[in-house]
Amino acid sequence: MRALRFTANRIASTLLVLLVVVFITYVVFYLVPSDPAQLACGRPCTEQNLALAREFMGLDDPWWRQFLDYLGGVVTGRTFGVGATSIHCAAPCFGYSFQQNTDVAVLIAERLPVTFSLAVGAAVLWLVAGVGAGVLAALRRGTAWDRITLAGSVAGVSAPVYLVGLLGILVLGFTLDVVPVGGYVPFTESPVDWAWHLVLPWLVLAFAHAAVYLRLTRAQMLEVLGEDYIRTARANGLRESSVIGRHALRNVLLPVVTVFGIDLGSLLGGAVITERVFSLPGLGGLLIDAVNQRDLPLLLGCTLFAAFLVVLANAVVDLCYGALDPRARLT
Amino acid sequence: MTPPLLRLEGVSVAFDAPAAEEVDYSLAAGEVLAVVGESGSGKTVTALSLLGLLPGAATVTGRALFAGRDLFALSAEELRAVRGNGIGMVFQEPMTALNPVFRVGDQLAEVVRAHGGRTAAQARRRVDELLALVGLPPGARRKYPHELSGGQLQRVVIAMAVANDPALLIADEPTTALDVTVQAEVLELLRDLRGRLDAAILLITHDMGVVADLADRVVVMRDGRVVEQGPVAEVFAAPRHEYTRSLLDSVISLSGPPPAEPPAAVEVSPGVVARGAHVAVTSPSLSAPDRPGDDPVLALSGLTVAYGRFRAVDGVGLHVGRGEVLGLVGESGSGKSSIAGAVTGLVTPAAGVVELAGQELSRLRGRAAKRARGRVGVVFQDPASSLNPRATVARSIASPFLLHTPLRGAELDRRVDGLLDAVRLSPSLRDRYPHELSGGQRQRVGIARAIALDPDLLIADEPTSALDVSVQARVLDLFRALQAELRFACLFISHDLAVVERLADRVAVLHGGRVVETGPADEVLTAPLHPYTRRLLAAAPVADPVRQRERREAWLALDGPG
Amino acid sequence: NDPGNTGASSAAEAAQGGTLRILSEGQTVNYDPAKSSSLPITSLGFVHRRLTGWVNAEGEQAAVAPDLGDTGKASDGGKTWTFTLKEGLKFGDGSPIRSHDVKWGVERTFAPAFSGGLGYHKQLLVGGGDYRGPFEGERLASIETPDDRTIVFRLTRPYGDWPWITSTPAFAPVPEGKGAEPDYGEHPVASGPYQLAEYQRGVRARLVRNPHWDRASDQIRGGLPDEVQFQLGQEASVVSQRLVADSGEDRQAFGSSFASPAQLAQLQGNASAKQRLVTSKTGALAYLALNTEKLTDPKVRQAFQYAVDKTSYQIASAGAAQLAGDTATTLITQGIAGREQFDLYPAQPAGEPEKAKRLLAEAGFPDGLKDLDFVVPKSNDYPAKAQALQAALAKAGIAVNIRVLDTDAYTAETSQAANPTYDLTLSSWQPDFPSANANIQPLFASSEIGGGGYNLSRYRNPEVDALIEAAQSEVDPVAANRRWVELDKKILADSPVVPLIYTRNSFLRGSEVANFYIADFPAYPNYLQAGIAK
Amino acid sequence: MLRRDRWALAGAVTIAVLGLAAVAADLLTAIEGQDPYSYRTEALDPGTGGPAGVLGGVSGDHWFGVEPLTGRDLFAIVVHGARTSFLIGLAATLVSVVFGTLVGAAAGYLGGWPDRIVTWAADVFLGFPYLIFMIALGAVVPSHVSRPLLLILVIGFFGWPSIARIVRAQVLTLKERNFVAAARILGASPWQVFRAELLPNLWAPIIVVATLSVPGKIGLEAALSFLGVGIPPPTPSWGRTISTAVDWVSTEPMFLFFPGVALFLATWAFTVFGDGLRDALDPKTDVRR
Ligand SMILES: Nc1ncnc2c1ncn2[C@@H]1O[C@H](COP(=O)(O)OP(=O)(O)OP(=O)(O)O)[C@@H](O)[C@H]1O
Ligand SMILES: Nc1ncnc2c1ncn2[C@@H]1O[C@H](COP(=O)(O)OP(=O)(O)OP(=O)(O)O)[C@@H](O)[C@H]1O
Ligand SMILES: [Mg+2]
Ligand SMILES: [Mg+2]
Repeated sequence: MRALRFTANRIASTLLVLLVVVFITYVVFYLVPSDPAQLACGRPCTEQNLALAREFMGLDDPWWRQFLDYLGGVVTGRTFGVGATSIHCAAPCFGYSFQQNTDVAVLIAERLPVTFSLAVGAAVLWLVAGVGAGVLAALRRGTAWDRITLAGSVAGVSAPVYLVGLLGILVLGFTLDVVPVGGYVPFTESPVDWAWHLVLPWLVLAFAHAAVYLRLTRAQMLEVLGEDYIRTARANGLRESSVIGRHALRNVLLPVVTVFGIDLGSLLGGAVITERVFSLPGLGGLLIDAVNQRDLPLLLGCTLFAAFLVVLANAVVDLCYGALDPRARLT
Repeated sequence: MTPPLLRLEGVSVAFDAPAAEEVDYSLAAGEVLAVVGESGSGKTVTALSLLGLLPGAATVTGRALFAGRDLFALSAEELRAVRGNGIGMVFQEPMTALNPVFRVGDQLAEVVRAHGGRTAAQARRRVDELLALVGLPPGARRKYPHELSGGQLQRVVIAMAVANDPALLIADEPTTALDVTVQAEVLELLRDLRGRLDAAILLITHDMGVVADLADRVVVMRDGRVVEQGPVAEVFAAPRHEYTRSLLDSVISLSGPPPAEPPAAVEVSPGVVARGAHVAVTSPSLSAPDRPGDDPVLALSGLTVAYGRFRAVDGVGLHVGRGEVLGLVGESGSGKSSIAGAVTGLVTPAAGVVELAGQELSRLRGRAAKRARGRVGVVFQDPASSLNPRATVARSIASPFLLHTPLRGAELDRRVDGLLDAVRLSPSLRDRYPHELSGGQRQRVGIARAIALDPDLLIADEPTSALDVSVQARVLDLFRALQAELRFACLFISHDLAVVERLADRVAVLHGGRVVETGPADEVLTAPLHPYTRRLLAAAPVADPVRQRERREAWLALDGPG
Repeated sequence: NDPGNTGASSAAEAAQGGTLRILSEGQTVNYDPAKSSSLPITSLGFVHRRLTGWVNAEGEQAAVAPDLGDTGKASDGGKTWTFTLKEGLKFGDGSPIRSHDVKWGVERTFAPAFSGGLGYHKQLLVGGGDYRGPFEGERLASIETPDDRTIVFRLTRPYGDWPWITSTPAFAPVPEGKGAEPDYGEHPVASGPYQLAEYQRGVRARLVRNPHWDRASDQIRGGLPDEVQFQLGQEASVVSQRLVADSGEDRQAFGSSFASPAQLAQLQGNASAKQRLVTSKTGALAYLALNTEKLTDPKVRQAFQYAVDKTSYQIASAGAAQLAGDTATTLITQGIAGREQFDLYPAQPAGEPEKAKRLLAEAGFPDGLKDLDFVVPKSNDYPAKAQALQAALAKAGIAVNIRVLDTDAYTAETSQAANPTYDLTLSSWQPDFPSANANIQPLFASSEIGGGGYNLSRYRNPEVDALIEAAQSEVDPVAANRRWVELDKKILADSPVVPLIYTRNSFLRGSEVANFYIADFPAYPNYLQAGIAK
Repeated sequence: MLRRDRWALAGAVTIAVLGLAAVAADLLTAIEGQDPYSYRTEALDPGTGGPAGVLGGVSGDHWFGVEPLTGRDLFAIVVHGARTSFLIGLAATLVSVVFGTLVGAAAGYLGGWPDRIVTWAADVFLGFPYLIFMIALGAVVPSHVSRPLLLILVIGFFGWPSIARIVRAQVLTLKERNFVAAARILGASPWQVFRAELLPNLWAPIIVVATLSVPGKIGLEAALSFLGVGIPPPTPSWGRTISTAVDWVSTEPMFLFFPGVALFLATWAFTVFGDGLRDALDPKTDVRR
């Protein structure tokens, strides 16, 4: 019963979050002084043609009407235009991109595997590297290792991804010629090529993120090492490997998981710059295109999806948190 | 005589400054040695040094011979073999001593398997044995630490410490965090284990009652040095060192003998019995009725405090008359602080009326409410947390004036100095921060703040339980003197019956959110009507080995261990 | 002036066969002719033929060339144009290409669902103003198809450049009755040498041979490679690195975007890559537009002609004058038939700030101009170029604030807003077809102010409008050209814009790409003739 | 205490040096005899538009060499860029700290629905692709609103959730402490409690978090300038210069080196300084030292 109500509450608040995010996006981009119909009007563009394009794209309605139409489309689907050339977008219709002549949902679905491969692979890397190095740094607090990893992590934080990415391509891709410099091979086509093409993007993305995890892990480890239960474990003669690897690490992971959820959620929404640099056809690129072309339906769809991923990741994190920490379990 | 099991020879521990110096004591197999002394005297660091558990910054010198081997000379691996195997250790705070994310049974099993190659199944059997040994049901194995009570957790920690049948058990204040009744149970368990396992126990405590209860010999420490040691009976009867004497003097113990059979009382209404002003309930679902006299400062009627569905306080009626001290006693979780919260406005009661000098608090709004608030002073249990660490003493004491009066500047300073003087603090402390004060000084600051506006009612929620025995005695004396001088009404909350006995005019005993017994202090504490009160009284140890033995037997007779 | 390397550097001969790879920054390629504004010599040309095409070869003047049809015959004083289609033309599915199909393709561009391409024809065809496409059953009467090979267009007014208009994508054939679906561009019916075999947005588009294309009937397309592959969504600097490295498949590739100044600088140090750089002789007119509604005094505007520093502008655009392109003094760009070179405001290329100051003082601004709003789009290094002008104008006492806008916001502000606030903006113009008409009319006709038009200086001169109309109606090319040159001088005398340079474009190709050249017009490589070397 | 931590000290010194350079940028460039705006095409290689001479044109006239294509002095650009970076980094941090602290403290202290709204709003903000939002905002806000101010407000505003979370957690534990209860019992209003009791105890964590968030903000300004929505040219900005320099890295590495090192140093300095501050202010870590 309580679990049910909890779930219902959670879903309601999630929907609300999504609604607000979409609404804000909509309003902001509606205010942007530009006219998507202009792009669809061609050159030279006459008033008449412009009016036709507007009408066809549903842009001649008042702004709130357009927003409601969009939301309505999610539930019931939409049809643009009439007759033979009308375009139907079946429910749930997350918008139709006139610039790309495709359902937004289809566009997102096409891009998702790429972003997913990129984000998850990099996440695994940075989790392992960041947490591992953080634990070591905490255990060797104040030593050269600690200082070096710290400086390295600062480099990770301060070096912009585009810089690291392009330098990586230059050094590893061209000068040393050890890895391919971009492009995406679907996993289903060839798992080896898939991984091989993603190695460099993974490394670059992981480098940027590992730093945060390193620092977080280090701080949390220091905190946990001061806890009474660590002293208890030692006093009872447990092996140091078990004290650190089991008792301490499990507690260290708690805040790491929280941050991880948020990071992964937002990464799945598109690692904009990394995707650009490595020519990976992922969601980030789609989003940037949507912005640049003022493709409002695509933008709304992407934002909605990205926000959904973040919220979803948060929910997953809460579940994991429960698994890791019995105190956080519900009921 | 056999050689001692453990022998410390000139053990010194130093951080930046020395923490323990030239400590010598020894312990034979099967013996219980108590180490007592004021806070910070080096009891804990000495014990931690034995197992190499001090932080890296500490330097340890001297020798500690355990079964003939110098513990300080062992390699890391050898030391690990001794930890939890030759020597078991029980820490003070059971709540934090266990890893919150693993099941209790798994943590026990891990310790079992850390020494000697038991299989998983054997370890599991051993865990069941251990749980039975410390009096926990086998189902406890599957619980997480947060699902157990403090007493149960301390049992788990003890089970862990004895898991591999150590020859020596070090218990560092194993009961300080616990209730009197639970404390009595844990002490009984330790005594029992010593009998059954023939383990020696090194018991660190500052509670003389506990020493009297359990120990064979006692070591008294002060400022990092051992000042006196000897058999308990001898030391208690004829302390040689002046410090030992003052320590024993400042112990507050219940005056009366262990409670006898309940005296006769008449039933005045269904479920309620009385003997004059002394009233108790006999039905578990009732709260003792309250008969407020004329013009009480505080009157509660039908007070109910609920947290969600759980009723922490259930239909309680209480009053405090002018100049009167009402002692509110009861074990942890019985609802004492919740009542205080309802009076001070920190929690909103679910039902009932709180009247302060005839005015119903919940009806007051704005200025009137603020004025009424100003007439209540509060002293908290923990002096460290009740003062803003970033505010000076003067600022803390001045805050009531700043909030309720237009006083500022020199006039304000004068008033603050007056209050410092009233609580016998030197005005030179004005500009110190809380961390620069001792516990006793801090609590005095808290009291000064509470009486600043000359309150009608003072609420003291366990004002001395965080303090050292000697400090506690001094604060209580001050409290009594102030009360005599200022004649404020006082709701005095404590779980320590001896303290309440010294201060209170009347006592109300709280159990499970209900008042089970109330009446004049001397009557309730010497001739309790309710069985719960009697159990409470019996569980409280006194600092006298002979009397404590009597009390213990009476307690055991009352409800038996576990 | 030495125009740097040109197509002559394609040393090896192009041969039949192989795969040609095109590295593109764009996420999509568009093969729907109705929505395309593609030049007749680039990507759309692989798949679709048009009614007419361009002569596009090195050393030859751009001219209208026959493609599906001949180059047209005018009658009725230039108001009626008749074209005859070649014999035996077939679509990729084997069906014949008839005049109806061309008509259907043109009509299709009027449907609201398929707008977005070049639409010069829409206002010129009789009844085009409110025609809404053939899908609702209505046909456009001003296009007649008396038989399968003849097509007649009736225009609202005489228009001498109509054969150029018929070379725009709208005049590609679409089989009658087809193309109602929005994604027609993903499975178009081919008339050119290739058909679309695979298309993944953001990844690639693969073109394979169209078996029904007849090489003999097509003088515009080489059709050499067996396969053409577009690699989409490529990051510009990575593309340039790959092409510089020139390894593996990249040897058969070329980049579809201009090489940036940084890339050009890198190429100067790399002999092999430098050889593979193809630079146009000339190109789009880069100009500083002066908002004539805000800078109303022609004398003030003329001061700008002397204040700008065309040298630093050249450096900012390509690192060196030679790669950036010649300094410009006329509106009609190099390579357009009938163009005449003149200079109304002779000055040092680096500018003559003193002269500018003098003109300003004469106009009543002895202390120069303050706080002018200089708006530029974010793309194409415009902010950097604007800074070069800013620094030069400052020397002449003209203080400007640069405002960088996102490309779309920029378009909204400069070409859509009713009352824009900018004083200056930077732009460049490459005509859509090689006629002075396409140079001048879009930029200076008052009908092109706002509403999406490109008259960024908001130049409004009834006299000029009338002259433009007259020049457009002239059917005789020589007479028309004379009129355009006259207009060029007349407009510049009013100084609504400051011509800066005729921008050269540079492209990098892999070592095995052959016959990769840029003709005099337009400043783009001819995709259709390129092939893989043996 | 900080004095014992040599790394933190090094961080502090670096911040001071960079800060000083930023403040005295005009003076320094005057000594050098340059400014960050003037074009010096004579310092360029006429063939390529790159700097003439070795090491990106480093010389007595141009200490860090010059910018390709323009010949503007790189030293002047870097020190004036420091001004931009520090101004935006610090001011935006101030905005997020003020807002985050108020909101976080209110949520933690008041509990109930204010708390729920704040945590919820933080979720919204974290779920928001805010880079996109910033791009849009750059286009929406009228051009007469100063861009640096806009950047400060936007970057600062989007930084509040993380600060608010930390403050909220801190307030939740402080709230349980009796001195807060004591003030409430005395009848102090929430604002009074916040000002007199909570705020003094929040300074330490706030300062630490603020110090640690400055580099992120500097980096964000750089990223926004990279995307072209940052500080408008010609005002120098590290981010814009670095993003331009990336294209030039194979021919003119020094063009990337100087602003890159400056950005790295600033980030590094704030980070180690913040870490040191945390260690110094945290009694626990201090004892263990
Ligand atoms: N980690 C440490 N670093 C520095 N000093 C310490 C440390 N641990 C303890 N001390 C100091 O060593 C002295 C002895 O401390 P210890 O904990 O042994 O006292 P104690 O007798 O156990 O007191 P209590 O009854 O309060 O537990 C104290 O002055 C304490 O401040
Ligand atoms: N905020 C709260 N939410 C939920 N339950 C609470 C809360 N505060 C107290 N309780 C529960 O109410 C009961 C009474 O608590 P209260 O603090 O009044 O006890 P107490 O008698 O003061 O105990 P102690 O001696 O440990 O201070 C306990 O069971 C406690 O767990
Ligand atoms: Mg101790
Ligand atoms: Mg309590």
